[in-house]
Amino acid sequence: MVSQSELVKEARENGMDLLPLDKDTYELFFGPQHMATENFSIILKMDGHRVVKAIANPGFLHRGFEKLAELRPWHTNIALLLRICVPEPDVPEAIYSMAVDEIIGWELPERAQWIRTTVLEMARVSAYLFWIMGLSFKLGVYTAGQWAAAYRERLMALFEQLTGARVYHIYTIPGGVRRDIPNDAWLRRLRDTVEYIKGKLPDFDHLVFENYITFRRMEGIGVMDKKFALAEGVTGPNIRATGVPYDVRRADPYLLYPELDFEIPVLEDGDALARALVRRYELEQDLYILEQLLEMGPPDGPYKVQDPKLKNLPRFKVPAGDAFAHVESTKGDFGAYVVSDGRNKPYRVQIRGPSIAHGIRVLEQLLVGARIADVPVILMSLDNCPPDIDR
Amino acid sequence: MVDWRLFEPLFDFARRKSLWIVAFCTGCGGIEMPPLMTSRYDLERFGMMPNPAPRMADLFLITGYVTPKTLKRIIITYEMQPDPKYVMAHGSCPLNGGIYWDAYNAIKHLDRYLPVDVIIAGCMPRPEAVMDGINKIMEMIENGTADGWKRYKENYEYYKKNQDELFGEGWREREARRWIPWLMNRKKEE
Amino acid sequence: MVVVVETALKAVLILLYATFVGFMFMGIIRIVTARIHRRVGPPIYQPILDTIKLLSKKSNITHGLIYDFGIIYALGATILALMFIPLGSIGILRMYGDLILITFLLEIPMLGIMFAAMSSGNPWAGLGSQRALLTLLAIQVPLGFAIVALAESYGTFSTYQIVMAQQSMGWSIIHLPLLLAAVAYDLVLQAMFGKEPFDIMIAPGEISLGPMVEFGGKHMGILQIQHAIALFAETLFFSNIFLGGAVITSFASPVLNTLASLGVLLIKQIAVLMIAIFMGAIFPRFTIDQAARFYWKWPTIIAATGAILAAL
Amino acid sequence: MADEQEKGGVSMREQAIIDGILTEAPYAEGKVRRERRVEFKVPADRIRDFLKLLREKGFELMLQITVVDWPKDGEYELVYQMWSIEHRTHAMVRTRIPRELDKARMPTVRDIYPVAETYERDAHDFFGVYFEGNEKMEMPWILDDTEQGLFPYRKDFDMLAYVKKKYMILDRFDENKDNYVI
Repeated sequence: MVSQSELVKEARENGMDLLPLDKDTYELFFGPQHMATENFSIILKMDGHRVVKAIANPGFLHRGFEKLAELRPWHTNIALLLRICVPEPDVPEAIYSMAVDEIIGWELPERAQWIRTTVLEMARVSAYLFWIMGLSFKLGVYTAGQWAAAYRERLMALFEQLTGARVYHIYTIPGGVRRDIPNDAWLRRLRDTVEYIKGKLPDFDHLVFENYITFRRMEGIGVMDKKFALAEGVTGPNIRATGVPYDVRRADPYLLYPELDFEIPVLEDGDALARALVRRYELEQDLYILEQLLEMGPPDGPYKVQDPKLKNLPRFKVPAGDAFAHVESTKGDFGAYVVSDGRNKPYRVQIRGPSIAHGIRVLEQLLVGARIADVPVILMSLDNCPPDIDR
Repeated sequence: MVDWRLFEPLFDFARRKSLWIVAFCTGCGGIEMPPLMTSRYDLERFGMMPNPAPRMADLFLITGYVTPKTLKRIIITYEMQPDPKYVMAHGSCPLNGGIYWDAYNAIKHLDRYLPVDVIIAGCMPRPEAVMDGINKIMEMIENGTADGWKRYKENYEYYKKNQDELFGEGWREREARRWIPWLMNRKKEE
Repeated sequence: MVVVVETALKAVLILLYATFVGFMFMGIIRIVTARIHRRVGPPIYQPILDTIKLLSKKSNITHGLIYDFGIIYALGATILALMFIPLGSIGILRMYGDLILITFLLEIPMLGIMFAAMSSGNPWAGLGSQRALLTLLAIQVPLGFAIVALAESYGTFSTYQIVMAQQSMGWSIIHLPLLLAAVAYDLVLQAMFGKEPFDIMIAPGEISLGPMVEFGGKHMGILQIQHAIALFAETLFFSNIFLGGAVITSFASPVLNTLASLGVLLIKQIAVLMIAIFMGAIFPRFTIDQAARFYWKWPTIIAATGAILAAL
Repeated sequence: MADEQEKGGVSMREQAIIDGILTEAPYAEGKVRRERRVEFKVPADRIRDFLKLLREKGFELMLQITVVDWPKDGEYELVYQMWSIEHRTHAMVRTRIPRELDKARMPTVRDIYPVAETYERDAHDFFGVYFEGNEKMEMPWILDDTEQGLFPYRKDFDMLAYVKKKYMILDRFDENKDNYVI
């Protein structure tokens, strides 16, 4: 049994200048052991309930991917790089594969493009459901969160049937995808799942997005305007909530998106509520895109490039060159810059996660003056994803 | 004074049936916690629930790889828990580095720095595997072999030596004081 | 002498019954919430297991005398409040059971918990204690008006006489002024139970359990027992003053009468509990200032209208 | 690469953008990689002027500052990844600086693109490029203090040996093997 006075004495002997820092402020470690931050730490200088100063402290998930990728063959890196964005692991696969395809100059067969687009959209839907779960847990309406996680499980099952894995499906490889769609029953199940989730959206509206208390909680919290957002490199739904209609799927079309019809929801007032509602509308749009893809149906043909280089993957070489590819993830503009020097390993892989812009400077500036109760709401409304900051 | 040893079987039953988890997702495996807690695989059936406060938690889930920066927090959080406490590690990364076997920033052998009771294989372990590991740790509590907290007390010098070799001496004070200059804007003077 | 022994026996029996039923209530809360979440949920005796586990843990740090005293203070206050509330036809101090006294005793456990939390020196606990204080402050106003409405319409402050009066003139909530008072009081109960949208003092996602963050092991176990008794006492108080209590004299033997009245009370208490659970399942959490503004607005207006109507 | 240049040849829109910029920046050279991808080469000392110009020309978003280590040239290559919303074009601004740690210095651009502060901290932490004028250079970033000053993303950082020393792993890996598959 150690009494507190002894602890204080010991601390003073060790020279720890104890808090409060100033006359009337104190230091608060928000995370990493906290329910609202998944292994990401914010050091807050608090004055009562108000945040005076915030410092984001990333790096708890750093594994040095960009170094490891230089030591592994091209295709092995797929199994590595997808761990950069845990909620939607298909996005790093896709950007890396697109960059490699561009360096080699491969034209993907249509079936591969269809499968990639479908997988990306499924990943978006599941990531948005996961985000709804997080937001409602932070807001305290646990019912919606539980339901969202349960609906996400249906997509997980579909992923498992398609790729063989629940979360880390190492599926999108340079030159197509790893294996073909199992059968038509999978397509039917996907259609049923899309219909099911579409039918469940009103529940979320009643519980979260149209709730009086949610409006009171999120209105006018963490406001950023267009100029600020552009200067800070904000992308994705966060910048669309400030009135900038920037969506990579439209601005820099890839895969099948030029042929698909969908809207880009844009709201003007860039507060937490606007960001949340933009995500809510985008979930609807993604379900609509999936419906269109299912209407289109997978075109016939090979599901990956017919190339003898793909026979011996460890010796798979890529001509010298570099390429930048980016896709629209639920977090924002997710880009990869790949440099090759003609060997069987990449020379340099740089992954650009959107959260490196959202999670550091934007967060630090939005948190100043917020109440402690708003900190988790602002975090969730920015949809900050620590793994792609740390990489 | 009552001899509490008489009640040990009851206590063990209670400890087995109500394992509270520290809400600390240290890696990829954190993505499988929500499915485990929610209605697909409902862990609350076994009386488990995530707990924001380490003071009242029993089970520490090391979900995935551990970086040194996280390991410092893990150790501090682990020492905050009251005895008896149990540690369960997800996946092959805490066991031997797994896919990060040559990464400079991922712990290779977690059991050098903390006593681990159960390690689940796989990358990443499916929820069924996690539930299997939880059943295993329940059995170990029942037959009294989940004694990591005792081992930590007995071999504290060994663990402390490894921790200090990894982080350098006096890392706790350094961690506690690191951000104060930046919060006080005292960087200029120092 | 015999009276003393009999009273002590009664007190112990009431305490045991209240604790057991309170734990059952906690289990019911968890199960019903799980069913709303479309889960299976824990067994109903789960809170008892949690408490045994917590009591069996070894606390490896203490924070001084107040840290231990606050917990005991909270538990004692709750038990005292329980003794004042008439439980059917039995009750130790029910004759002296004053509305204001009981309301006060039902609130001061929070003060004890706050003593302990503050003395732990944890910033989260400090934040949570500030929130708890503000919540207490916020619920005073509607609570006071509800009490005034009751006292006005019945002309007495004694809970027991209110229960007796309800036997003749029907439940309180069938009269409009008291119905308004009951609505206000139920909104206040939501904060007393610590359920959404007023679980502001223990907001797991925001301040990680607030005052409870430092309590581990035995302290938390005692707090669980206190929570169970408090659940029982609050629901009992509500069903006594608004839902007509239970005084059953239809049977010949007093034992049967007592059991029947306990059963009736149990049904009413579970009804009160269900309302709280359903409200908590569908609402997000207010921030503390919004909660205070809410309490000082709608429940106050409702309760004040009830009081005025009762006074007319 | 060949077909990309063909594609670049037919895309007049990008050529117009490049001409519009190069008329005001004669020190830079630019070329079209392909549709919606352009590329500039800028001397390191003029980078601030050039990025100011790019910002006026409508490249509002800075996506990343990528450092590529070329030991055989003894140079770092800094690639500023820019995106223009109105032109819908991605621009790479390449510049080269010596890779010796004392000479690897760049002027900061955080007053032009505030978000660049974060990217510069990233580059400084992993490569040791020092950006003058960015007072958050010494602020702790991703790396822990055991790796501070090692700059692990440099090509001459022997990761395997460092890992064995740091984590006390038995010597069961063969460094000489050029191409190991896990």
